[in-house]
Amino acid sequence: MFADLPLLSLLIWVPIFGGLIVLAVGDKDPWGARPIALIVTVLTFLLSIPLYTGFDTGTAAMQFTETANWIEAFNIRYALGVDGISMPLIILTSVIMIIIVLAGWKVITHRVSQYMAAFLIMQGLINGVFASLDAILFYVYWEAMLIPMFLIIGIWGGPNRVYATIKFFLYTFLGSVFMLVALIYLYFKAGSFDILAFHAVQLSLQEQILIFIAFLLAFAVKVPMWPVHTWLPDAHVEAPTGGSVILAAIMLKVGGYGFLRFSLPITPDASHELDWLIIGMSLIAIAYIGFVALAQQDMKKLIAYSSIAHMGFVTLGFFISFSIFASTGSYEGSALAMEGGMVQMISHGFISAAMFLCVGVMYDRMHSRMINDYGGVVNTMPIFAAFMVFFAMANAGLPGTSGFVGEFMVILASFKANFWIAFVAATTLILGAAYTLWMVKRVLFGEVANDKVAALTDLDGREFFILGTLAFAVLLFGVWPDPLVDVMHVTIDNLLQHIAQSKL
Amino acid sequence: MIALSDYLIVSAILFSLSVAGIFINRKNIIILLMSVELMLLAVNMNFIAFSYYLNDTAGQVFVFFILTVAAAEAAIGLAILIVLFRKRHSINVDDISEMKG
Amino acid sequence: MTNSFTMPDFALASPEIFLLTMACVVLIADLFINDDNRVLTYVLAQLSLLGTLIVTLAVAPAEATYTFSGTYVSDPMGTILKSVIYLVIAMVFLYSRGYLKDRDIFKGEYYVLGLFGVLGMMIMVSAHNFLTIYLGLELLSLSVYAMVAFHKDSLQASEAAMKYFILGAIASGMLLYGMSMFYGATGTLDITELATAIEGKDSNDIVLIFGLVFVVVGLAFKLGAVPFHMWIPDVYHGAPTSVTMYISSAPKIAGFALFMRLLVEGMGDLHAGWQDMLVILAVLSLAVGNIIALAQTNLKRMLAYSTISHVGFILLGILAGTNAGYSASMFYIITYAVTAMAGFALIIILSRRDSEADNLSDLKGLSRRSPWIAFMMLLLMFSMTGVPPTVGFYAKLLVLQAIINVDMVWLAGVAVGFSVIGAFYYLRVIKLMFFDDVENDSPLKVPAEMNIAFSMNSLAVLFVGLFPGALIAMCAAVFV
Amino acid sequence: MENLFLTIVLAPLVGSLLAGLFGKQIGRTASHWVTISGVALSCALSFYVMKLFVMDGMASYNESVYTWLVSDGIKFEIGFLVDKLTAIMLVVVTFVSLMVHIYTIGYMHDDPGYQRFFSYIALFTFSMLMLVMANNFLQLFFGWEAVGLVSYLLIGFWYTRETAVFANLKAFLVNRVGDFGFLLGIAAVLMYTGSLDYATVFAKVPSLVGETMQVFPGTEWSVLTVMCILLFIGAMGKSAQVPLHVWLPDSMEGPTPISALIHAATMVTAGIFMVSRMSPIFELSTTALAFILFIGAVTALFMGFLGLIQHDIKRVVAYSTLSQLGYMTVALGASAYSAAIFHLMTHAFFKALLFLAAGAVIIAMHHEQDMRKMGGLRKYMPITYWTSLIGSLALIGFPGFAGFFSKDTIIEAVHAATKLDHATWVHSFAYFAVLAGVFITALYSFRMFFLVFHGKERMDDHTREHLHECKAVVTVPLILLAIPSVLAGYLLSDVVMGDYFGTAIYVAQANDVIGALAADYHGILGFLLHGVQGPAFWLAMGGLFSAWFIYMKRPSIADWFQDKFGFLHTLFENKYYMDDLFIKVFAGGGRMLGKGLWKQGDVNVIDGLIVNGSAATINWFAGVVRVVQTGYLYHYAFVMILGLLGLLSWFVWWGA
Repeated sequence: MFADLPLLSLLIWVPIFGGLIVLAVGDKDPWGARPIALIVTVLTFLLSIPLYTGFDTGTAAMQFTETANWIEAFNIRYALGVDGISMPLIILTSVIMIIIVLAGWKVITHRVSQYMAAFLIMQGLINGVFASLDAILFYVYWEAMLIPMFLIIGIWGGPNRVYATIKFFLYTFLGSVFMLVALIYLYFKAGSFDILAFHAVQLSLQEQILIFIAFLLAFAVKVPMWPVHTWLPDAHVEAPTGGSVILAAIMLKVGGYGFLRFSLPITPDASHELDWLIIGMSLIAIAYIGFVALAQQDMKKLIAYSSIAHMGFVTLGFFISFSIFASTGSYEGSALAMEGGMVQMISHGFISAAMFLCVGVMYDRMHSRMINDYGGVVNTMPIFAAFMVFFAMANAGLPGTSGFVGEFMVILASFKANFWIAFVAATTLILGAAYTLWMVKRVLFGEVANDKVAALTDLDGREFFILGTLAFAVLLFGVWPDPLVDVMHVTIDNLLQHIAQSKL
Repeated sequence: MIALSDYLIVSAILFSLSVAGIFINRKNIIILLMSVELMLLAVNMNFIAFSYYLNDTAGQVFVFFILTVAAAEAAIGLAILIVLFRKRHSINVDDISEMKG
Repeated sequence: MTNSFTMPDFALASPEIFLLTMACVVLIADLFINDDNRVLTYVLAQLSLLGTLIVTLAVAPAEATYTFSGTYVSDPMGTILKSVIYLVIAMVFLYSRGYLKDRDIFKGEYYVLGLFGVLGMMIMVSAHNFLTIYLGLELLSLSVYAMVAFHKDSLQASEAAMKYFILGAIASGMLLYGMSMFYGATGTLDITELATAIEGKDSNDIVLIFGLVFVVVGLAFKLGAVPFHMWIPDVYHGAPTSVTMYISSAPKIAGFALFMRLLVEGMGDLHAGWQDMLVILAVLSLAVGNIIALAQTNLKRMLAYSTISHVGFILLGILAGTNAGYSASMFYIITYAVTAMAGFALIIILSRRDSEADNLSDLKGLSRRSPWIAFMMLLLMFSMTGVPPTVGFYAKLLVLQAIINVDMVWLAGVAVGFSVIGAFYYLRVIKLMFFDDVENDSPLKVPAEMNIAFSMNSLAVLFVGLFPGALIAMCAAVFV
Repeated sequence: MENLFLTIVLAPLVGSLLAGLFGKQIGRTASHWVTISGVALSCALSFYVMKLFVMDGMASYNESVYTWLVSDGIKFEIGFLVDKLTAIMLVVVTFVSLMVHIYTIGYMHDDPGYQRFFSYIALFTFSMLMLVMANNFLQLFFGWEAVGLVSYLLIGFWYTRETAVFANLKAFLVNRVGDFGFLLGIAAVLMYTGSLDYATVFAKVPSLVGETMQVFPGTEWSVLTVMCILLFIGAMGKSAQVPLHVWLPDSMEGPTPISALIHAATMVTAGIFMVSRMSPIFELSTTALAFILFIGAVTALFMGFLGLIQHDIKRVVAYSTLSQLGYMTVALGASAYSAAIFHLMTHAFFKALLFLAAGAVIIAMHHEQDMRKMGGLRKYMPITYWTSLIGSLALIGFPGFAGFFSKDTIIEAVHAATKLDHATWVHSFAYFAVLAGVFITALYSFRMFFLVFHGKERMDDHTREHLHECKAVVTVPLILLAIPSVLAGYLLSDVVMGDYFGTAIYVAQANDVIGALAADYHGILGFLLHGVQGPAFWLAMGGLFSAWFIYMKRPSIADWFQDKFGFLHTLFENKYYMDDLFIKVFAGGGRMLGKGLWKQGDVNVIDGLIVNGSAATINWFAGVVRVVQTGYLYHYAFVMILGLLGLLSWFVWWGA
């Protein structure tokens, strides 16, 4: 029954039109926008389920494809499809969106309909990014995504929101415009904007390197990789909770996705040639950012930095394969690393979302994000504290939580490449635990620090539901990640075979 | 015999004079208008010289049009000058610099 | 050229003839209309444009057709550009009415001059001879000089008019000087013959290059490319907003037509020469426009500098020297005219009888005063930035595509680099509207017709952004 | 069979979840009942499993339960390997855990976090069982970290105490340092064997002998040595070996039952268990074994010294635990795995007993832990007194008590190891260390014993009035633990000297010290007699006597010592400055580094210089360039002319 529906189109346009409806409903009745937004996200989530159940894990080809002419003059098509890389990300998006709508349910009190609409539209655009098979379509969604995010941070953000949001926009815009140039260049090489056709294009090493760098700028900013990461802490700090959640849980993944969809298959030789750069940047992200996170006084900033460190594993996993080949003479272990990177993306989606929501829960009550303003929260909010400790442990990569799986896979694989790569990557075990748990210690434990903390009330049903759902997901994929990884195998194997073949 | 190039050089000199008149003059807007006319005359000289040299009347026809348009232009220029003078009570070029940056 | 006199095909030029007639009718009719019924002039002017559009479409030939001894051409490009010009000017007239009324300058002259200006643009678009080009150009310029000065009580307006006039006259002189060079070198004023004459010549011919430089300078002035842009900020700033809107939109389209007629059709074989010149102009325009715009506090001035930067992009398309490039520039100029017009329309919407809302700070908190208008403006700003799904993105996309196709990737890199810098000042506008605290949160009262027109205008920017195929195809079909 | 093992593992988990998630609803009594019955069920089944092995001669069980993950052709599975080694651990863990559960009813009676506590300790039991029953490295690591988590939660159980939440963070982080190495070790295992499954790995490792890898460029290291040392670093963290021992004394901030269960009997021995489990790998690297031996010897000796000067009753026991863990590690290093496991077992019983007894004292003293305020408790708390005495005698290795057999075996094994062909100075040092350790152990153990139970009553009157023996829930576990503290030693014949472990533990022919001992072994009585003649016994007696003499008879000696050897005392007082090293240098340095990188790297260079700097530069430039737009007409014209001239000169004179 679902097979006939244009599922991917629905996943893109249902939220967007839902957003427009919410906008139209407006704020006259402040409760009007919320239920509609919730219904739309739930509906979208339901629509995303058949993607998983109907997914054929036996093929690397695109599935649920849709094609229509869009701009015929340049052979630009409205082409959609998913494979094992994009499908899980779409489902992640649908889950997170429900949570975001719920998270903003009571907290957002002004311009509610605009808030909800911005997120719904954003959801459609993000799904578009993951589902596009046409480079221009991809780019349209990719850039359009900036608009709602820009507004979300700018309108509902904290005191320094303007600086943060403009920084966010310019940073990402700077990164992506060069990608556009690369895409156009590829168009002339491939004769169309079909991404899959890009994969097959023959390119000289010099071309590849330039294209690779253009892509790198775009994706590295989004991921974000050191040293183009400084927009993220600012954006997170200023964004409303929902904004932080979508930023950390999904927007960052778009960068990782880009590496898999564009950089690696289109420019395999350049990726090979420059993998030291990516690996270096990833390791710096893991170690350097780990230390930087240690010094943070602002909880959101701390989690933002921890996001950067965790995303370091994603890029490390994606680009370690050449190094593994150089070291062992075979690509064995590469799939482990790449799938590890993917798992890390999904898992980070849940964990970082949960961490930001935890901070949000406290912020809603105390209107402070500074660690120093807290202390002994567990005394007044025991249930909340339990959740937060759980998510903190997941953030520190405790086995049994999803946070462990990706890091584990990547570290195992990177050991094959080089002892010291694994060594630096594994420092996350210490650093991750240090910054996360030190924060937990200062915020949750100890005597009640002040009257405000003493007056805190524990989670309400809505918050409990949100955190509970995420905790369930984190636990599920920690205890049994196989269903998640299973859908990726064929796609990743195919990708690896593809990149193992030189284009020169 | 005056060669074509001589005409061209004269016209080029006229043109340069007009240009110089425009940016060296800082006193009087009327001089600006005159310089503009001079510039058109330089062009006219060119056209006529070429027209004669090429034995083609089109160039001379063009000159008549330029003259006509120049007249209209002068009219408009002066009109603007008057408007400006009424508000500003000055036709000093240095004075019309309220907008900048 | 034949010596025997044949009757020219007047039918092809009937749009111009019609508009000329109508402009005269309006001019005379206006004498008999008292101030209370001035709206009649307005209606007449709009009807003239509508009529001209109908006539234009009715007589439009499927391919280039020449008349008046080859001095006039009617071709699909002309038809499209003219139609857009009518549309844009009709919108400009519509937006301007309230603004003019508020300032007690709701006079017939505005419309009459406006119509004559349109006539000038039409001639520029259809001109196929140095002479007609010059006449069209001057008809437009003279009308516009007068329009700028037309708010007699405004000191800034008269200053702007004077600057515009002098500089414009210099530019015309240079253009003419260049034309005279070409005339001397080729012995013809006709574009087609010029093209054949140049074909045989050495492209390094000193006279040709000499003439070419002057022609390019003249054209660059019209579009406002750096370093011939100095008039733009002051004129945009000083002129009454209704006139700024006029100058910033349709004449650019006509200017683009001039480029096409002169450089592409007439001097296509000198491509190597003018390409390099345009590269310099384009890069300078992108750089200067985007950078100086950052420092502006006046919205009109900011938009003026933004125009300059967009001109850089338009030049990029032209200098590519391919059909794809020309159609890209055409797409760019059309969409830009529509977008820029809407941008100035916002200033008119915000302006009150006693105040010109052209400072950036006047935008503060607009989203509280009128969320809808603010949202429309947001679309415009993102379109100018070039963020999809607005039309500005496709304009940039097509241009970039064109220059990358001719292996000028570095130029594409420069262009996008500067557009990132440019993004900042557009974002600042959005920031003022959406993020800043309100100083004056009285709801904005917008006349219904303004509201509808502005919304249509801005939504078109979005709609064409979502479905750009048709317009792209149309522009592409012109150059085959 | 699978169901049996699943039940063993999951019963405590179910109890934990019930108590943890619904503790409020079901109340205190129900909470302890569900957890205790879960653990009791596990315990009973563990004994049943033991019976299956010992009586019924069951073969070891190695099956997977489910596939955790398949990636890159590598199957990561969750499964159980149950052999005799596992069985012994099962019994120890569940039995001690059950005792501690029961004891907790009394100890935590008044605590508001009662349900939470039961939930935690049941969760711990689950984690520990997962660890010991793992048949692969993944699950081992899961259990490894999970026990760390519970330990973290329990050390910080009294979360309002600043010292407690400091200690739990410290414990977790120091453990993470170990895990860091451990994970790399696992990665090495995967790289060189292509699997994480024990059986596959053990089958593959012999082929790696002689293979080398480059860790530092230009150096060739044996793969197996690197692998073993990395794995052992994990064990150093968990089993608190020098220098990663610093967390254990601080972990005494947790409630006493936890100290007994986690920080004495079970979790800290995970490292010992792990190395024994990995004996097929470790046996292949003599370098790694020597390293282990050295670390163990250092721990055994130097941690004992620190026990001498502690005043906190629990800390004395904690340092003694460290020292005993050193003994076990020494045994591992000497390839006497069975001895290590045997000591692990006996130690679990008597150390749990000592801790619980200490806990009983603490209850009686109203949560006073300073021994200087105790004394003469013997008459108030007879059961605690006698059980403590048993525990202490077992600890110092008094002949006939459990500790005697296990510790003497280790000493003998090390002694035998010094005579091996490849013996080095490390072996001799280890032998010296374990012997000296015996004296020290006896000294601090009985120092504590005398200070607490004998001598003057130094507590205040209020406390004295309320002194009385604890309730049955406290004393019964003491008695139950006292029994194996005496009797467990008599299993020596079977467990160590016999072929109990069979294939579960592999010892290379060249290293087989236990085999040498077993050859000379003539029954338990012979061992006893031999022990009494050995130096170890006399050293222990000497220690006992010295304790009596110094702390009971002539307390001035201690003061004299403190005066004369002030530097030593200061050194001990500051725990060899190891804490300072960790807290000031590593933690403080890390924070400084973080702050530096953040302020200098992120804020100043990247953000300040590059990002905002370029924005500011462009803005500044914009401000400068706009000045060109002077407003003067002639300037405008001039710029146009310049442009014209520029183009002209470029294209006409210089040629295009």
